[in-house]
Amino acid sequence: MNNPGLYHMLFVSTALFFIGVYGFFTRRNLITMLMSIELILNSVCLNFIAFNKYAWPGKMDGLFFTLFIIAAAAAEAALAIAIIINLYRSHNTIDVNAAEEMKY
Amino acid sequence: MSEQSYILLIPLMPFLAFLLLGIPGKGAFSRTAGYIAGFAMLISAAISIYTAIGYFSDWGKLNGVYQQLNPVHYTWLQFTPDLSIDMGVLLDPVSVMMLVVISFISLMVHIYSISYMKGEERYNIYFSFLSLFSFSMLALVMSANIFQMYIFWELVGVSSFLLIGYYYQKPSAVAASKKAFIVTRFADLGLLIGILIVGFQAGTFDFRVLIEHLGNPGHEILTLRQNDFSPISWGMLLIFIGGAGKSAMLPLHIWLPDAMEGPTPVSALIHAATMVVAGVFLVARLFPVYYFSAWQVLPIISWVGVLSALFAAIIACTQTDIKRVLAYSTMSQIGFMMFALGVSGFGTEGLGFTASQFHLFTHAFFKALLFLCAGLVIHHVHSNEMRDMGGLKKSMPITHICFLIACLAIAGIPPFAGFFSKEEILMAAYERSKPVYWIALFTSALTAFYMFRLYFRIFWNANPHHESHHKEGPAGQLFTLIVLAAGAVVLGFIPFGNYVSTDGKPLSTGLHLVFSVAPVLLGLAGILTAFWFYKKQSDRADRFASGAGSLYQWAFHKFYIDEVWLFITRKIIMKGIGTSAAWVDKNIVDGAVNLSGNSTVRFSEKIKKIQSGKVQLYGLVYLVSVVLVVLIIIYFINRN
Amino acid sequence: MTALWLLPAIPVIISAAILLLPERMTKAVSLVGATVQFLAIILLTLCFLSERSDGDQSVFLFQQRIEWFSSWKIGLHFGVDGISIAMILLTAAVVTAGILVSWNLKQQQKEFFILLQLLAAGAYGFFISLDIFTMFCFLEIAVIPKYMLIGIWGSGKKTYSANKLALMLMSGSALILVGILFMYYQLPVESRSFDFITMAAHPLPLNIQLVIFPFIFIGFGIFTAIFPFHTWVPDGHSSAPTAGSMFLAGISMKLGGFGCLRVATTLMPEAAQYYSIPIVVIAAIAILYGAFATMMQTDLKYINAYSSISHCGFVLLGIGFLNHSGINGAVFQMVSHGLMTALFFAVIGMIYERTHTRKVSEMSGLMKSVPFISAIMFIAGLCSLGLPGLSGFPAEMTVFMGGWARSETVYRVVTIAACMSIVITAVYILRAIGTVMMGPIKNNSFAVLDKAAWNEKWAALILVTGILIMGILPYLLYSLVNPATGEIIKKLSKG
Amino acid sequence: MPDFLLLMKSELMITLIIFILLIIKLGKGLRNEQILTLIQVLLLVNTAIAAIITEPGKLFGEMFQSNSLICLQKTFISLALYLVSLAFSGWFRKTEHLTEFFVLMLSSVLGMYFLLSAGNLLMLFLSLELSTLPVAALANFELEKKKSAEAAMKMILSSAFSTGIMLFGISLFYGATGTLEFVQLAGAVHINNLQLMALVFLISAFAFKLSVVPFHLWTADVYQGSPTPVTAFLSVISKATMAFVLAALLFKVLAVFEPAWHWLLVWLSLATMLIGNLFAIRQTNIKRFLAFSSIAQVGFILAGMTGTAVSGTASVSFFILVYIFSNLAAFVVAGILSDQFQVEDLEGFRGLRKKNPFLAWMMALAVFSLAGIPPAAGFFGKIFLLGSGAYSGHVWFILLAALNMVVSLYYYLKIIRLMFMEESAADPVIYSVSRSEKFTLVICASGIVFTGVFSWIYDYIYRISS
Repeated sequence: MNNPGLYHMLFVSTALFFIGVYGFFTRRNLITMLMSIELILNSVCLNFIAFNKYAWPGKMDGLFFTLFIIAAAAAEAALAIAIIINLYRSHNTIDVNAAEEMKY
Repeated sequence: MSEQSYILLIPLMPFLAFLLLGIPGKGAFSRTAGYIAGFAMLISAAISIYTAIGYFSDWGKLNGVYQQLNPVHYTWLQFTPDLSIDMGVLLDPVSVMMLVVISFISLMVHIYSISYMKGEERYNIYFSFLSLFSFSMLALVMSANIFQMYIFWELVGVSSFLLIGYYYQKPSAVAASKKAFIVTRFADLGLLIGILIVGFQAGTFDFRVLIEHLGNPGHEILTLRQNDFSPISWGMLLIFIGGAGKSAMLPLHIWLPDAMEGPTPVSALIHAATMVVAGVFLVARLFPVYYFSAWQVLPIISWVGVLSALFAAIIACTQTDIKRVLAYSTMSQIGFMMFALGVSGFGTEGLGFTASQFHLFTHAFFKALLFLCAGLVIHHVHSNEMRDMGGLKKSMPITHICFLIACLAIAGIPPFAGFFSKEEILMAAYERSKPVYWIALFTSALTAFYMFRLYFRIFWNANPHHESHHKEGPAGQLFTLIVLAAGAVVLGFIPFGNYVSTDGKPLSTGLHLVFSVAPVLLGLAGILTAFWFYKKQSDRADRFASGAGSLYQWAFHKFYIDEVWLFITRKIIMKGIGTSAAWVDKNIVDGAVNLSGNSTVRFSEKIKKIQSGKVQLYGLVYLVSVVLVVLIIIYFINRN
Repeated sequence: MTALWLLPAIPVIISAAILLLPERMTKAVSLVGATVQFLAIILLTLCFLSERSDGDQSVFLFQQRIEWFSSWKIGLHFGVDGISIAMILLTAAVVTAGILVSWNLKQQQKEFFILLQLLAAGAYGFFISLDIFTMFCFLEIAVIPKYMLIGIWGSGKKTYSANKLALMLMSGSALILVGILFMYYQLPVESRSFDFITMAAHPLPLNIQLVIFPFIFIGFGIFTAIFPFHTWVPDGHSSAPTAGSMFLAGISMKLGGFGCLRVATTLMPEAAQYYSIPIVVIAAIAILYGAFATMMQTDLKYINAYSSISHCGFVLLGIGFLNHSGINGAVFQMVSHGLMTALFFAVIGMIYERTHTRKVSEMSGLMKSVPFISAIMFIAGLCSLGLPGLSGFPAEMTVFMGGWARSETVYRVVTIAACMSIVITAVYILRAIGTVMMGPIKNNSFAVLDKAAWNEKWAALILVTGILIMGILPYLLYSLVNPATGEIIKKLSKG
Repeated sequence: MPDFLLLMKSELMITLIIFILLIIKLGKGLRNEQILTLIQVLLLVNTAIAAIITEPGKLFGEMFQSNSLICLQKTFISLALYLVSLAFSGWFRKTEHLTEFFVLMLSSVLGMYFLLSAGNLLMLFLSLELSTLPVAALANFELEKKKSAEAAMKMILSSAFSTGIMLFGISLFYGATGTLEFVQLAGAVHINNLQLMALVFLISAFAFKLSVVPFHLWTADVYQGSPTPVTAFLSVISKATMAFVLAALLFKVLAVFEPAWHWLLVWLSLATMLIGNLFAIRQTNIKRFLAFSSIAQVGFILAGMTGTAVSGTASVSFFILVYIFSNLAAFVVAGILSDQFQVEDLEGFRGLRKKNPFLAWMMALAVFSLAGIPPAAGFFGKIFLLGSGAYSGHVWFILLAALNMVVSLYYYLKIIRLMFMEESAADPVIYSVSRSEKFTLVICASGIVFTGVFSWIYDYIYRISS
């Protein structure tokens, strides 16, 4: 039990996933929500790497996937930030509750 | 098609007249309409008399028995392989006799109307309707198929409706016409169902086959006479109800007095001579079936008939509208015919049958005569009410004489026509059912009384108005009166039994002078009472009436039967069922439909909160539903 | 003579012509078109009769199948038997009359007449289709024009009525859709098809029939106002424009009856036998209930609409009896009621144009001011109360016969109950006609009304002729319809 | 000609257009009109290219695949794109960042093309991102509008979230099977709890993009907030793509899980129809209205997918084609109204028949097609979907679906009523319709009428999807 195995990894990643989800649901600040989404993505990355290392050491798919996730996450973050900034311009706040004009 | 197919012309002529006069619409033929229709009627009357002569003397007889001939016949509407409505002509003594009566009386009425209805705006319409009626009535009596008869039965009803409502701007006339149609329609419901039952029991609608199957003891369909009501009995009873409706028997008579709203000639033709006896004709036509397969119905028929006769006679004594008096007397006389059938036997005991047909025959003449005279009187004094009349025997002598003849005839005073027929009826009743006989006897006395009450109050004592300078009506009308009066005098001497009988064999109907003493005396008694009451203005009648008290009141209000019917229709059917049906439809059935729509909308309003507008809640719903779906799927997959 | 596809095509062509030509020609075009159609159909009838007399005993004549959706085995399969001939004759008459009646329509003529034509196209296609999917398609084509006609040119609470009508009819067709889809999948894989002939060749197992039959029967039943799904009828009829009501009552209620007969009963005979008693009971309820409800109505159109419920009850009743004269009677009643009620609505429309009221209580003595129209109304009324010599009588009698021919007590009782309606009918018809036409003229503005115009006269004439022909010479229609009925009976007795 | 040119023709074409636009942007010589015309021409060409030469093939190992069905679906999308570029020319002329707009839209379309051709989960993920992110930017295109910003925010956050979930599912699949390639995956997967979970996670992302209840909540808000062209793009093009991809995934890759996702689809489709209808009933904003109505339509798409692979794919693809025409027509009319009078409210339709018969009847046609009334093609589309769904023999399911058609008719008729049967209080203003809008409407109308009646279209789709 000295060196971590697949299950430790999966445990960590799952924990990370749910922390992200929790953050997404509870935070009122859009930036923070965005960060929690990043957490979710990171947990997924962790999953891929773990699977790749322990379950399928022969193949590299998991690693590549992780790289792509990171890239996509970056793009997503950039876009989201831009949108949030624009939202701030119009609403003068980045509180998510400020932006629920459209409903029902 | 046989060589007798010219008979088709009899109904055809009036039908053509109907089309010719009716189709152009109001105002056409404003002068000639009467002559056209009259001419058509003349032809068919001539043909029917010719037919009668031919039938009774020549080709109708086969070794001494009158045959049921079926010269014309084709299928009109097939129902099942053996059941169909056929259009055909059935000739037997009854129908031939009816043909003569109808066409002749109708001719008379046409002639009478030519001058009587002159100046009417819808002159041609009147005559087209009259022709329509004559057509359907003639076709009715010629029908070879019970369903064909039903068809013309309905047509007769509608033309009577049209004619009663001829003065369509008079609310009372409209009401009367509607009443007449609906009441008879109600009775026809019975007729229809009866036809269905009997038709399916006998496996045919054709009269000849029907009588062949159900009208002779030998046939296998007839089980031995069981004492309970067989389906056939029920069917025949329902058919009788249909007949009772048309013939204004108790309690379906309520339409007849109101029907007098129509023009007087119409009353004479339809509601005295022809249509109202259709019921009698129907029963007579099916008499063998009644006698052999539905013998339980015959007592019912006789009792309904005799009670109607008595009832109508009592009412007639109290009415003051002369046409209503005549209407009730008609009802009473038809009652005579009905119970005569009811008490009749078959074959050599078939006196009642013959008598009733004989009475039908004679009654047609003198009753028409009475109405036509009444028409003249009414034109003379411009009122239907007795109190406006009196002392007319000077100003209109011919009418007076004719009316007197008719009254004597209907009162059964020898040697007038009515005497003979009524005599036979009473005899038949006497032979087979004593209670009926006594009631009938009393009724005939009443008849004499109220008829002469009418006579004296119209023609005798003082004229309430100053002496009017009116002379007699136009020649045409007087001519018809005289012709009919002649008929009322002589027709009684026809040896009717030789021609019309239950089984086509001649029936000897001797006249027993001994027997006829009682009725004649009673008749004279009635006349004398009327004379004593009414020969000149006096309060005797009123004192007597007040003496009679509540009975008089009841009779005067026609025993409140109208009110009962009114209650049933208005209160129970209309208000009760109709309103509730409409309410249910509006509120429950329709309400359910609307509710389904509204509740959907309201529900959608309820659930709008789901769309909260908070992106975090969206995420939450997303995740929760994903998890739920996962769990559910895993559960179900692992379960099986 | 395999040009049946022209029947639904002609109206489409007409509407295209209306669309392209200037507005002033609209009426002329549609009238000419309808007349041509009418003549074509009479010709078709003659060909049909001659074919039959030449001894062509095949069930459907002039068959023609155009492959449509081959992957679903859907084809434009047309063919006619006696019943469809009767139906399209009725349709042609009503369409022509309807166009004539709406002659002096002012607003949005183009759309109005195009919608009329589309409705006609739907009806024609429906009656001649031998492919259930195509049938269904035509059935639905006929729905929306009604909605538009009522909603745009209607009167009263028109949008409510229009909505109700469209939604209820669509629910009906939803049921039908479910039914036909499952019928399709019940066929063996290699012969899966919506084709009527194919389906008839592969009868469904009984348990399946028992499931599917109610869907299809009720679905079509809604179109012909089966109790208690009839409430679209009064509102729809009464707020529709005259021609709309005529089409609605004269044609589209017949679609339902025809469908019940052609699809439900013919393809699922055992189920029909199984459900026969419920059907006749419901029908009898509809007959009496509709009649009683009619007695309480005060608006002429409502009177006629409710009486339509009662009369269409006879159609279902006849079908429910499942014997020769029962089904004959149903078909007769469809034709008769189509003509009669169309005539009635036409007359009501004419009266309304003159008096601007439909309340019975506000009218009286119209016979004096508009004799022709009153006479026509009289004929319509008498026909509706089943007077011999007019079309109503043979139809109702045949239905009664069918009922009485079933020896079971239930059927007898039901038949007697149905017979009662003839009295009630007499009551309400006479009340309506008596009040409207007879009696003194209360409202002086009705003393002088302008007489019937040529188009009204012709419209009335066409329908009255139909009524009289059927009333006086019923055996013509009988000989047309009876063989087709025989085929249905054969199926029923086999099942 | 190397076959990679042939197989990737559409993708390359789009990329080319994007570059052309960028270059145009550099040399800012042209007016909006000219650019727009150019774009329209290019897109027309693109549609043509997508339609021709449709032989199957694979590239980059299994990464990229193409066949006639995929080409057909790409053709539909290109056609829709072309129509969008035509339809909203009024709006396009006014906006000042036309090129950016189209660059974004086209890159999203590029993503969709790759999504359709994806043969590998990695490819799937990337193309999904590529197709989603630009749309979020587009949603925000009207910078000055608050609603636009809110819509964009909601879209980017929730779609990122859904991406996260999907990726988690993919990672589980990878962990379970060790492969990302569809072909191998299809062989390797089998039913167990882990993979079922992965399945649901993966599907949920597409359900989200397809706005299937209960993953639909973002739809209405985003539709309402975004500019009309973007809404049209979202509800027509992106929805079409997602439907195609979901069908492909389920029938090709995840066929093993059929017992699992069959029932899932049944229930989801019922829920989707019902909720979509119920919400659509009480909407007053035309865009929200169309959003919910399109959700209801998705319910029917899912119903179609419950059938066999062939009939499912065929009926879905056919319905999508019809849906493109009908929904686009509706959006065009809505766009004209909101464009000229800033009315985004259903009341804008009041008395439209008087104001502009052409528009009214076009809208009526579209609405009837959406409601599934013959002879509009929507009827055939819906019937075939239900017919495909009826294969599995749940009578109650098809019955409920059919009844939902009636419910949907209720609110579609509401529009008809407003347009034809009610008078507008205001004096009738005549709406002017530009030539290109007319042209689009006519194309849509003919599409609506003829796609159904000309049966060979469906038959062709059916043939190539088997």
